[in-house]
Amino acid sequence: MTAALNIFTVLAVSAGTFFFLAGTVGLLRFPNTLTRLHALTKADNVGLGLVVFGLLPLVEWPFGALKLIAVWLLVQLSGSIIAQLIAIIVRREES
Amino acid sequence: MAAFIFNVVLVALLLAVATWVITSRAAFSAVVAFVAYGLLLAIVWVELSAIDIALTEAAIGGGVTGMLLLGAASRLRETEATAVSTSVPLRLTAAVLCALITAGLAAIVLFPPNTVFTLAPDAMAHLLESGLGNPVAGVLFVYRAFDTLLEKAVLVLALVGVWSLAPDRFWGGIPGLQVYQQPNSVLTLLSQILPPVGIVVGIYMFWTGANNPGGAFQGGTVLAAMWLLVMISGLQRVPSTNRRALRLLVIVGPAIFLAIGLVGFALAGGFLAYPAGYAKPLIIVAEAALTLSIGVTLGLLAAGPPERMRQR
Amino acid sequence: MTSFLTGAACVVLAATALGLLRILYGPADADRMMAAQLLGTGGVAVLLLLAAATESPATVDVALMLALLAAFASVAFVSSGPRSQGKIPPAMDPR
Amino acid sequence: MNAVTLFGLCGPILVGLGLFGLITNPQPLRKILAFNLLGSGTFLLFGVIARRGAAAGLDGDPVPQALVITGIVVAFAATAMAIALLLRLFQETGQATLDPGDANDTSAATDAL
Repeated sequence: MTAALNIFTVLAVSAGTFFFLAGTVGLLRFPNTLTRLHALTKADNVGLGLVVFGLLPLVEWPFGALKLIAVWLLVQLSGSIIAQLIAIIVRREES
Repeated sequence: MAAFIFNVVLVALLLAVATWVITSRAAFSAVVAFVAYGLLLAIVWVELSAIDIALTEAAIGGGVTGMLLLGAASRLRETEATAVSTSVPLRLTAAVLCALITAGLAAIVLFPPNTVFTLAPDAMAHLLESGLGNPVAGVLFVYRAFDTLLEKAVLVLALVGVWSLAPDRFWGGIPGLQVYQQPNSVLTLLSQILPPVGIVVGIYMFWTGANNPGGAFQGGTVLAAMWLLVMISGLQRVPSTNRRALRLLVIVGPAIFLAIGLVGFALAGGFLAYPAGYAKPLIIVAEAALTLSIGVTLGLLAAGPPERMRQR
Repeated sequence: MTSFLTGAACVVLAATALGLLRILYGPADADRMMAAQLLGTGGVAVLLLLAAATESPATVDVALMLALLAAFASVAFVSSGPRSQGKIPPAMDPR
Repeated sequence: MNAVTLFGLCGPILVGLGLFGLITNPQPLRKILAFNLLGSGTFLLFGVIARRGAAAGLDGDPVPQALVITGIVVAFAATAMAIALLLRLFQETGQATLDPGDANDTSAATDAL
């Protein structure tokens, strides 16, 4: 059981790390500001989400786990709203 | 081994970002780098097992200072071009001087005195009497309570200083906080959802601070940030600085702390001494009031001096 | 497991920090801000991984703090008026 | 070399960098940034000293740690004050420079930092 959970953690955290890498590559390589914003949101949502998901078996149940999920939801909320606000600014400056 | 590689990467990044803060041409770029620097520094404090400081740095360096500096950078943008850069000889002299100071300090780190000074056992002895579980909170409110009282006084004085920079005709007016110009935007949504969560986290920080890392300052900073968010999004108007309730909120924390300190003369034989058995409840009361005051004071410090009067 | 988590923290930190090159290159201020935003999310992930690696639950509180306040600088950025490409006359505002 | 020494060497470098920026950078806003960098380098040195003083079952000496928290608060208050001064200088003179040759109001300029 523990071994299975450990494999789950390793897989999920590795996948999350991959999305962070992908987000950075996108932020550095994509041609314009709006596409770069798109890359950023992937790291925000999926990357952190997978890392949190992978860490869930390691923390104390239920409060430790709830705290982790709360952290993820907070980043989700503010990340998506900030992305919209930045997009509004980029659109305005392009027009 | 993995931990050491992590630390090397962390330090390399910290120094790279710090160099960019100093050498960047554009002020905006330097300020964004400074925000990133604050985030990295919070991780450094975690690695030095100083979680209390990491919390403070995350709240201040990553959040409120960044906001203050970004606002200033965008207001001062047009003045950047006129700045005259310093001459090469002066730069070289300064570089040599700074390298010498760095070398001197590094020597102290590399060749420390053989006797290790520590006040930890002393602080722990006082901690047991107070009933607190967090040693840093114990130092702040028992062992060096006078320092903490003075620090709160400094915050109030800084606020008075910032307010007094207003032109005479705006004394007691509305701080010049930059408000987001488009009402009913998605920012409104953020400032409707985030503050309730933030207030819970702020109270949690203050409450857990008695036994775990956290405390009045960290909690107060979260409250300040949430208040600023509500004001920036236009959900709540920026209050006039001559409002009596506002000024009362600024001083209630330091005043209660001072009162508890004075009561110590009568009941415990010294300033800021707590009567036996009552230390923890008294500290909690003082911290609760301080959390509120710190929140309001930091919010007002970030909002800046008054720049207009309330329209009637 | 500890080494794996610390290693993952190392990779996430290095990846998101590479994104900081956007602070150097810009070109728009929005790009610079996005790099800081990515480091904020990456920092949250790093702290959660470190908390799990060192089994210190208090470190999760630092991540919670960052999650709550990392968006704050970006909010200040979008609300602090016109930016690098010069002032936008009100008539050009899309709304 | 262990991690504590590594961070201990980081502190002095930050102090040096901050001091260099404080002396050579002409823009007051950048001087405020440099001053904060200098301060955080000092705090880091304190943190390393605290870590070395680990005793009584703690990971670090809580006294320097508490001093650093106080320091961060005071540094923030000073930064807020300095920025308010700088913005007021800009309002009064239309410039943000500490160079007496450039500003009309030299007394305000020299007081700004």
